[in-house]
Amino acid sequence: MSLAHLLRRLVALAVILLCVSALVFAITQILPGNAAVMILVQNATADELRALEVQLGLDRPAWVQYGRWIGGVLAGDAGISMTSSRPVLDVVLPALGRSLILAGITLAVMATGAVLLGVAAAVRRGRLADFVISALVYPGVCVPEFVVGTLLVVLLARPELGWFPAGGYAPLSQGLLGFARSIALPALTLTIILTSRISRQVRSEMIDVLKSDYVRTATLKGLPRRAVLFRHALPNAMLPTLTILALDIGYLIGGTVVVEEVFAYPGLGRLLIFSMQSRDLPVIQAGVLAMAVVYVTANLVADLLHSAVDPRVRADG
Amino acid sequence: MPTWKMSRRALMRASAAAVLAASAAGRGAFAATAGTPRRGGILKISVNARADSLNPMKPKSSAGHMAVELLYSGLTRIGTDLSAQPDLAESWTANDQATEFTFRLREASFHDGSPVTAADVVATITAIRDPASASPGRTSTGPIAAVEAVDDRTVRFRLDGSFADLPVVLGSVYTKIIQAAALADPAALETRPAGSGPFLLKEFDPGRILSVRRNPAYFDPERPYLEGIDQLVYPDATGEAAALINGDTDVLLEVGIANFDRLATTAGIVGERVATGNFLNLVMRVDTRPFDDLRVRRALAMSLDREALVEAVLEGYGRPADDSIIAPEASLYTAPPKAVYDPAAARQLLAEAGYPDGVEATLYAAAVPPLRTTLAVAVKEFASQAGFRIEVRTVAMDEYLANVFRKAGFYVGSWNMGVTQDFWYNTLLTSKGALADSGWSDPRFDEVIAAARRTTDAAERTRLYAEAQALVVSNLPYIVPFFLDRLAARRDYVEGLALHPLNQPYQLDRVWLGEGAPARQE
Amino acid sequence: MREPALRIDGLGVAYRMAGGEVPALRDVSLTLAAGETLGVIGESGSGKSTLAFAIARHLPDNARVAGGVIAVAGQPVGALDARALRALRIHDVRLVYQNAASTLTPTMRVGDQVLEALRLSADATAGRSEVLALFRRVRLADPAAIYGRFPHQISGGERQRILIAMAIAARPKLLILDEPTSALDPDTAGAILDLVGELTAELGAAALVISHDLETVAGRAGRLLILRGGEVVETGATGRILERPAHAYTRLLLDSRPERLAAHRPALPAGAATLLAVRGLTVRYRRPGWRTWLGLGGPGAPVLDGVDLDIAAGATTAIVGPSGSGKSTLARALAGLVPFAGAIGFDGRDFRAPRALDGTYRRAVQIVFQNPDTSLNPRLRVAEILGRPLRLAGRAHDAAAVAALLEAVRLPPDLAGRHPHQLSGGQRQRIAIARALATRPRLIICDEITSALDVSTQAAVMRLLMDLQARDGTAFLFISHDPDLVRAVAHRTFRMTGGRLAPVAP
Amino acid sequence: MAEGWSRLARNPAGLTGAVILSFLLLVIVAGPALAPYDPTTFHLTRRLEGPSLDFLLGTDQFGRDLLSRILTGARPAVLFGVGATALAVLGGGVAGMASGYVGGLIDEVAMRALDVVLAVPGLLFALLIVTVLGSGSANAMLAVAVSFLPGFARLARAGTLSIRERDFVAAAIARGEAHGYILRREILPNLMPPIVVEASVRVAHALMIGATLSYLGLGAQAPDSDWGLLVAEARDYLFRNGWLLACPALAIGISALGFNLLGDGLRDLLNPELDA
Repeated sequence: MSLAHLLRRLVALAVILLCVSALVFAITQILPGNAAVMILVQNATADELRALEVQLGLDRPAWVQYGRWIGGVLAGDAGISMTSSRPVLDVVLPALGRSLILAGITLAVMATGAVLLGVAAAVRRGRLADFVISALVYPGVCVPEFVVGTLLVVLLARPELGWFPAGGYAPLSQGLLGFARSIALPALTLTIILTSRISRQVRSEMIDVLKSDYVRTATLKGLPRRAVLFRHALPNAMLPTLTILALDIGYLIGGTVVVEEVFAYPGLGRLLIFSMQSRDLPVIQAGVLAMAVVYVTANLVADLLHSAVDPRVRADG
Repeated sequence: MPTWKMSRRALMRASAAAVLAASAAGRGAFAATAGTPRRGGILKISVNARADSLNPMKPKSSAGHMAVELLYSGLTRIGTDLSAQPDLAESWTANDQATEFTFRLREASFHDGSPVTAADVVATITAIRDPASASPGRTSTGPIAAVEAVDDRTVRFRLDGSFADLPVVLGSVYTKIIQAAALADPAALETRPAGSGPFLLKEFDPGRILSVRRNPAYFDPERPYLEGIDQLVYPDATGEAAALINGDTDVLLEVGIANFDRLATTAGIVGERVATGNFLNLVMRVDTRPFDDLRVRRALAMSLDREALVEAVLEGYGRPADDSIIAPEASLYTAPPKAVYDPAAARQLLAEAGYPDGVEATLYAAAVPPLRTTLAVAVKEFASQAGFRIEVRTVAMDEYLANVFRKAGFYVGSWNMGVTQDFWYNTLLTSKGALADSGWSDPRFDEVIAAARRTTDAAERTRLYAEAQALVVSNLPYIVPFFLDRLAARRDYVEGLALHPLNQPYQLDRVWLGEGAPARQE
Repeated sequence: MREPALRIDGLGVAYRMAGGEVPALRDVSLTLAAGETLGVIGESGSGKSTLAFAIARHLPDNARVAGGVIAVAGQPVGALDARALRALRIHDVRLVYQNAASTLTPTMRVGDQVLEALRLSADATAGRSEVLALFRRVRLADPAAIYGRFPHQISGGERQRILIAMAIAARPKLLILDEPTSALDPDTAGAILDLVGELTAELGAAALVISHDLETVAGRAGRLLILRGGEVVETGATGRILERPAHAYTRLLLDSRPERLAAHRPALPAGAATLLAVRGLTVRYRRPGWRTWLGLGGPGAPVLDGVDLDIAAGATTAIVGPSGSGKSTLARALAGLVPFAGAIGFDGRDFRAPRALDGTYRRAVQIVFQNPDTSLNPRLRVAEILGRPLRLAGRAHDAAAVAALLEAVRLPPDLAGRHPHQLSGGQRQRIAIARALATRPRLIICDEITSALDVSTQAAVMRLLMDLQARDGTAFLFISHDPDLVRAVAHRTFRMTGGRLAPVAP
Repeated sequence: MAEGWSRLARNPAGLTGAVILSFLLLVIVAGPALAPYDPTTFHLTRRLEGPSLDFLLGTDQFGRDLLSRILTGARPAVLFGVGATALAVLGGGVAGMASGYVGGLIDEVAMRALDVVLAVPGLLFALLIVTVLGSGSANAMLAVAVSFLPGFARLARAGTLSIRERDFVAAAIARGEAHGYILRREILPNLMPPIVVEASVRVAHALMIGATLSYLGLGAQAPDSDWGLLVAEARDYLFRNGWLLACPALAIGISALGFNLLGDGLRDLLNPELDA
C-alpha cells in the first residue's frame, strides 16, 4: 500500500468520523430529558433549570452547540461530564484504556485459540474431532454474552470458591494476580463468543484453501503434511480471516459493552450504559465517538496488516 | 425443601430483629457494641458508585457523601436519633420564635493548619445560598435571611421565618464548612478538599479508590480511631459482596435485599440492619381520573396486603407504613392508624365510586431503583383482586423526570428519609411545596405545618405533626406501603459501626478494628 | 525386463454422491514406457483428471478405487504407506496441471516454492543458484527477477514454466501434464509443449499429456488414448488414429475440428445488403469513484476508438483479436448495453445512444454470451426464459411456442420445465440461442459463444447456427479468439486491436 | 416443494434447525394455553423454589411459575427477532437493491452514508437508538432493525451489483425489458437466497440482542415474561435459585440455535447447483 493510498484512507476515515460525530450529536439531541433536568435530578425548580441550560449552552441552536462541541473535541476538550462534573476526556479515556486492555487480551487469546480450533476442525473435516469441535463451538454462536457471562459467574465466581471475583477491575499496578483474576472472566466470556464465530470462519476458509490447487501442488510435491498446512494453507486461510476479524472487532466492541456490564468492569461500555441511563450527553457523545474511532482504526489496521501479509494486495494497493 | 427454607428465613429475620433492637437501644450514642475502641488500622470499605466529586456543595453519590463526611466537619452532626449534635459548633441558642440562632464555634483547624473561624462559616453558607452554586443545600437549609460573624468564634443566623429545625438541618452533608479561601475556586474543590474533618485526603482516583488517613490535628483527641480508610469502588453489588466474602473489604454499606441472607450467614460476616424512614409511595394525582375520587384511592389502599407486600417486595426487610410518609424514627412522631386490608370492601368501594366492573390505570415506575418496578408489579397483582386492572410501565429516569414525575396520574415515587418531619411535608404535600406532586392541597394542612415551624415547644409540635399526618392519611394523596430497612454487612472484627436511619451520616470516625482484624501495610 | 514407467490394469474409480456411487473410470488399462509420450484425449466428464490424480494417489475423499492396479516403475501405487507415497510423489511422479492461476501458493515467492521442491527431491542443501539454473532450463527470461516474485506477479506462461521447473527438479520417471496449456494462448501453449517434449527426452521420462483438444496433443504424442465417460474408447498410434479412427466417437472428435466445419458454411448471399452500419463507434469507461461523479476525473481511455463496421444481412461477420482488445465491448455496445458515442445505422435510422435503441432495433438485434452459466437466470425455468422474449416480441408464448423454439435448437420439448442448472453446458448454450431466436432477429451477436464448450459440443452448436443462417437468413456477428474457428465459419473477418478494427484478408 | 423437503432431510443441520423451530412454533402458538399457571400469579408461600411436581421448573421471587413465564415469553421473543429482521430486510433490501440498480451518484452517497452508520458498532447503535426512543420492546425492535439495516442494504446492493453484471440481465436489457421486470424477475429471485440465509441467521442474532437489551433494562419491561428480562431478574437470585437463570438462558440459546442451524441448512438448500 502506497503512502498516497494510506493518506487517502486516513482522509476518508477522518471524514467518516466527522459524520459519525454529527450523527451521534444529532441523535443525542432528540433525547427527551434535557441534560439540565438530569443534572438537577428531581429537586430542581424552573429557575435553576433555566440557569443551568444557559450555562450549558442548551439554549443555543443545535448546530452552534455541535460546532462548539466538535471544535472542543478536536482541541482535546470534550466538555464536562454532567454526572461527575469532570472533564469528559478524563472520564472517557481511562475507561477506554481499560476496555482496550480487555479487548486486546481477548483478541490475542481468541485469535490463537480460534485459529487452532478452526485448523484442527478443517483438517479432520467430517471426522469425530470436527464434530466435537463444532458441537463445542456452536453454542457460542447462539448464546448471548450476558448469558455466558452470568453462567461463568455462577460456575467460577461463587464467592465461596474465591477463585475469581464476580466483577470489578484490579489494575495491573496493584499486582499481576489481582489483575489477571479480575480480567479473566470477562475476557473468557468474550473469548468464548468470538472463538465460536472465528473458528467456524477459519474452518470454512481452511476447508476452501485445502481444496485449492496450490495446496494440491504442495502435497503432490511430497511436502510433509505439517509443512503443507502451516506454510502453504494457513497463511492463505488467514487472509480472509483477518478481514473477518476486523469486522468482528465491531462485534467485540458491542460485546464488550455487555460483558463490562455483566462483570461490572469499569470500561467504556459500562461507562456508556451508565451515561445513557443518566443521560450524561457529553460522555455519551465522546464515548460513542471513541468507540467509532477504535472500530474504524481497527479496520484500517486490519487492512494494513492484510496488505502486509497478502502479496497481491501489497502490490496492487 | 420449602419448609427448611422458610424456617431458615424466619431465623434470619429473628436475628436481624435482634440487631434492630440493639441499634434502637443504642440511639443517641454509638452503637452498643462490645469492647473498648482500639486505635489504628486501615478500614477497607466498598461502594458501588464512584465518588465523582469531593465538593461538599455537590456530592452526588453515596460514595461522595461518605467522602465529604470524612474530610469535612459541619456546624452540627445529626445523631442516629435525628437530633442535632455538636460538631464544629460546641453549642447554640435560638430565640423563642426560632427566627434567630447563634452558634459558638470550638477551636478547630482546617487540614492546612489554619483555624476554623466564623468567617469561614459565613462564607460557606453564603456560597451554598448562591443560586449559582446549584447546591442541594440551598433548598434544604430553611429560610435563612442572613449569616453574620459576631466574632471569630460566633456566628449568627437570621431567618425569614420560624424554623426550629435549623441546627438539625445544618448537620446535613451539604452544609459542611469549607475554608473561605478555597471557595474562590469551586473547580479545585472537586478534587482538593478544604475542610476540617477527621481524615486527610491521601489518594483520590475516581472510579477506583478514595484513600484517607487520620487527621492528627482533629479537634477530638479520641477520634478517629482508625489510622485510615480506603474506599474502594466495586461498580456493582455482586462484586462488592464477593469482595467482602473474600476479605478484600471489611464493610459493605449497601447490601441488596436479595443478597443479605447469603452474606449474613457467611462465616466471619455480620449482617447489620436498621429501620429507616426511606419509603416508596404510590402517587395518585387527586385531580386526575380515576384517582380524583377518594373512594378509588381508598379502594386501592384497602386492596393491598401490606405485610404481604413487605414480604414479596422487600423479602421482609421493611415495615408496613400505613400511608404516612413519616417513619417512627422521626422525632416528634405519632403513629397513624393501621391501614386496613380488605379486598372485598375495596371492590365494594370501587363499585360505589362508579366502577362496578373495576377500573383501568397505568402505573409508571422509573427503572431505578429497581424496587420501584418490583413494587409496581406486586401492586398490579394485589390490586387486581379489588378490580384494578393496572398496566405497569417502566420508564427510563430521564423520561420519568420529564414526563411522569409531577405529571402522570399514577406512579411510584421513591424518597429517602427526611431529616425533619417538616422537610418532606413542606416539599411534597403543602400547597406551595417545591415538589408537590399529588395535586392535593389543604389550607388547614398548610397552616398546621407552618405552625409547627414556628414553635420550639416539642409537645406542641408533636401534636401539630400528628394532626398533619391525620389529614394526609385520611385524604390519601399517596399510598405508602412500607418503609425500607437499610441492610449492611461487616467483617466480625469491625466494631462501632452504627447504621443511621438517614442515608448520609456514616460516622466512620467512630469505627474501630477489633480482634482478628488483618494487619494491612500501607 | 525393464518395467514400464507406468502400467495401469483395469482401473476403476467411483465417486460417492448423494444419490449413490457414480463411476468416473471403468476398466482403464494402459502402459507407458520410459521416454514415451502418451496423449489422453477426453472431453468434460470423461474422467481424464481422475486418471491423473489416481496415478499420484491423490483422489478426493469421496472417491473409491473400485479395482485395478496402477504401477509406477513397477511399484504398485495402491499399496504404498504414507512414507513411500511421499517418496513416490517426490521422486517418481510429478504432475503439472491446468493453469488456473492458483496452482502456486499466493503467499510464497515462486523461487522459494521451487526451492522447496528441489530440497525435497534432489539436494537438501540446494540454494538459490540451483533454482536459477532450473529456471534457465525451462527458459524463463530473467530468472533472478522471477525468483522473488509472487505468483500473481507473473504471466500464465511463466507460471506454467515454474510448475514444469518444479516437476523436473526431481528428474521424475513419470510426468503427468493435465491440460497444461488450455488457459494459454496458442503461441505460448505450443512453446510450453515443445519445452515439455525436449525435457522428457532429455530426462528419459515418460509423459502423460491430458487434453480435451486433439489438435494440441496430436503433434507431440506418439500414442493417443481416447477417453469418454470413464472408458477407453480407442487407443493406438497417433497417426493411425488420425487417419483411420476406429470408433465413432473418435470420428466425431475429428469431425469437430474447426476446419471440418467450413463445409457447412452457407454461401454468402449474393449482393447482401448492409444490415447494420456502424460509424465512429467510441466507448469510454468512466472511472469508478466519487471524483467521476463530481466531474473531476477526466474520461477514461477509449476502449473502442472510432470503429466503423458494416454488417451484411444474412452473412457471418467475424471479429478476432486478443483479450482486452475491445471485441466484447463492441458486442455490448451494439446490443445497447454500454453507453457509446458515434452512430449505429439500422433500417435507415441512426442511433446515437443506448437509450435511443427502440423496441424494433432490440428485437432485430440479439446477443448470445460466452458463458451459458451466467447468461441464463438460474432461478427461472426454461419455459419462462424462452416465453418472456416471445411475449415481448408480441408472439405467442404458450407451451407450444416454447416447444417450437426448443425444437429449433434441437432440444427436446420436455426441457421447458427444467432449471438451467439441470442442463448440460451445451444445452444451456442452445437455450441461450433459442432465447435470441425468440424475437426473430435479423442479427445475432455471438460473443465467444463456444469457448466454454467441449470441442464436439462446439461443433454441434456451430452447425446449428449455420443451419439457422441457411434457413432464416440471419446475420451473425461472430466474436472469437480462435482463428481456426473463425476461418471456418465467417464470410468476412476483422481483427480488433487496441479498440480499432481492421479487415483481415480472407 | 417435495424436492425441497427431501433435500432438507438430507441436511442434518437444516433438519435439526427445522425440528427446533417447529417445536418453537408450537410453543408460540400454544404456549399460553400450555402454561400450567397464569404467568403473573404470585404464590407468595412458594417463592424461589426449584423444580417440583407443582412447578415443573420452579418459581421466581414472587412465586410465579417459571415454566409458564417461559412459555408465554416465547411469542414476544421470536416475534421480536423475526420482526426486527423483517423490518431490516424490507428497508435494507429495498434501499440496497434500488441503490445498486440505479448506481451513480445516488448509490455513491447512499453507500457513504452506510459507511458512517457502520462505523458505529451495531449493538452500540441499537443502544443509542433505544436510549433516544425510550425503553420498551417495540422501540428495541425498531432499534435492532435500524442497526441491522445497513448490513442488509450492503448485502442487497452487492448482490444487485453482481447480478446486474450477469449476462442474463444484460440479455434482458438488450431485448428491451422494463426496469420493473428486470428487478422483479431477473434480480430479485437471485438476490433472495443470500438474503434469506442471512436473515435466518440474523433472526437468531436479533433474538439475542433483544434479550440483551432487556437484560440491560432497555427492552421489555416488568412484568413481561421476556426471556432476557427473566435472565436479568434472575441475576439477583443467582445463588439462591439457579434454575431461574438457566432455563430462560437455555430457551434463548435453543431458539437462536434453531435459527442458526436453519440458516446453515438453507445456505446449502438454496444453492441450486449443489445437487445438479
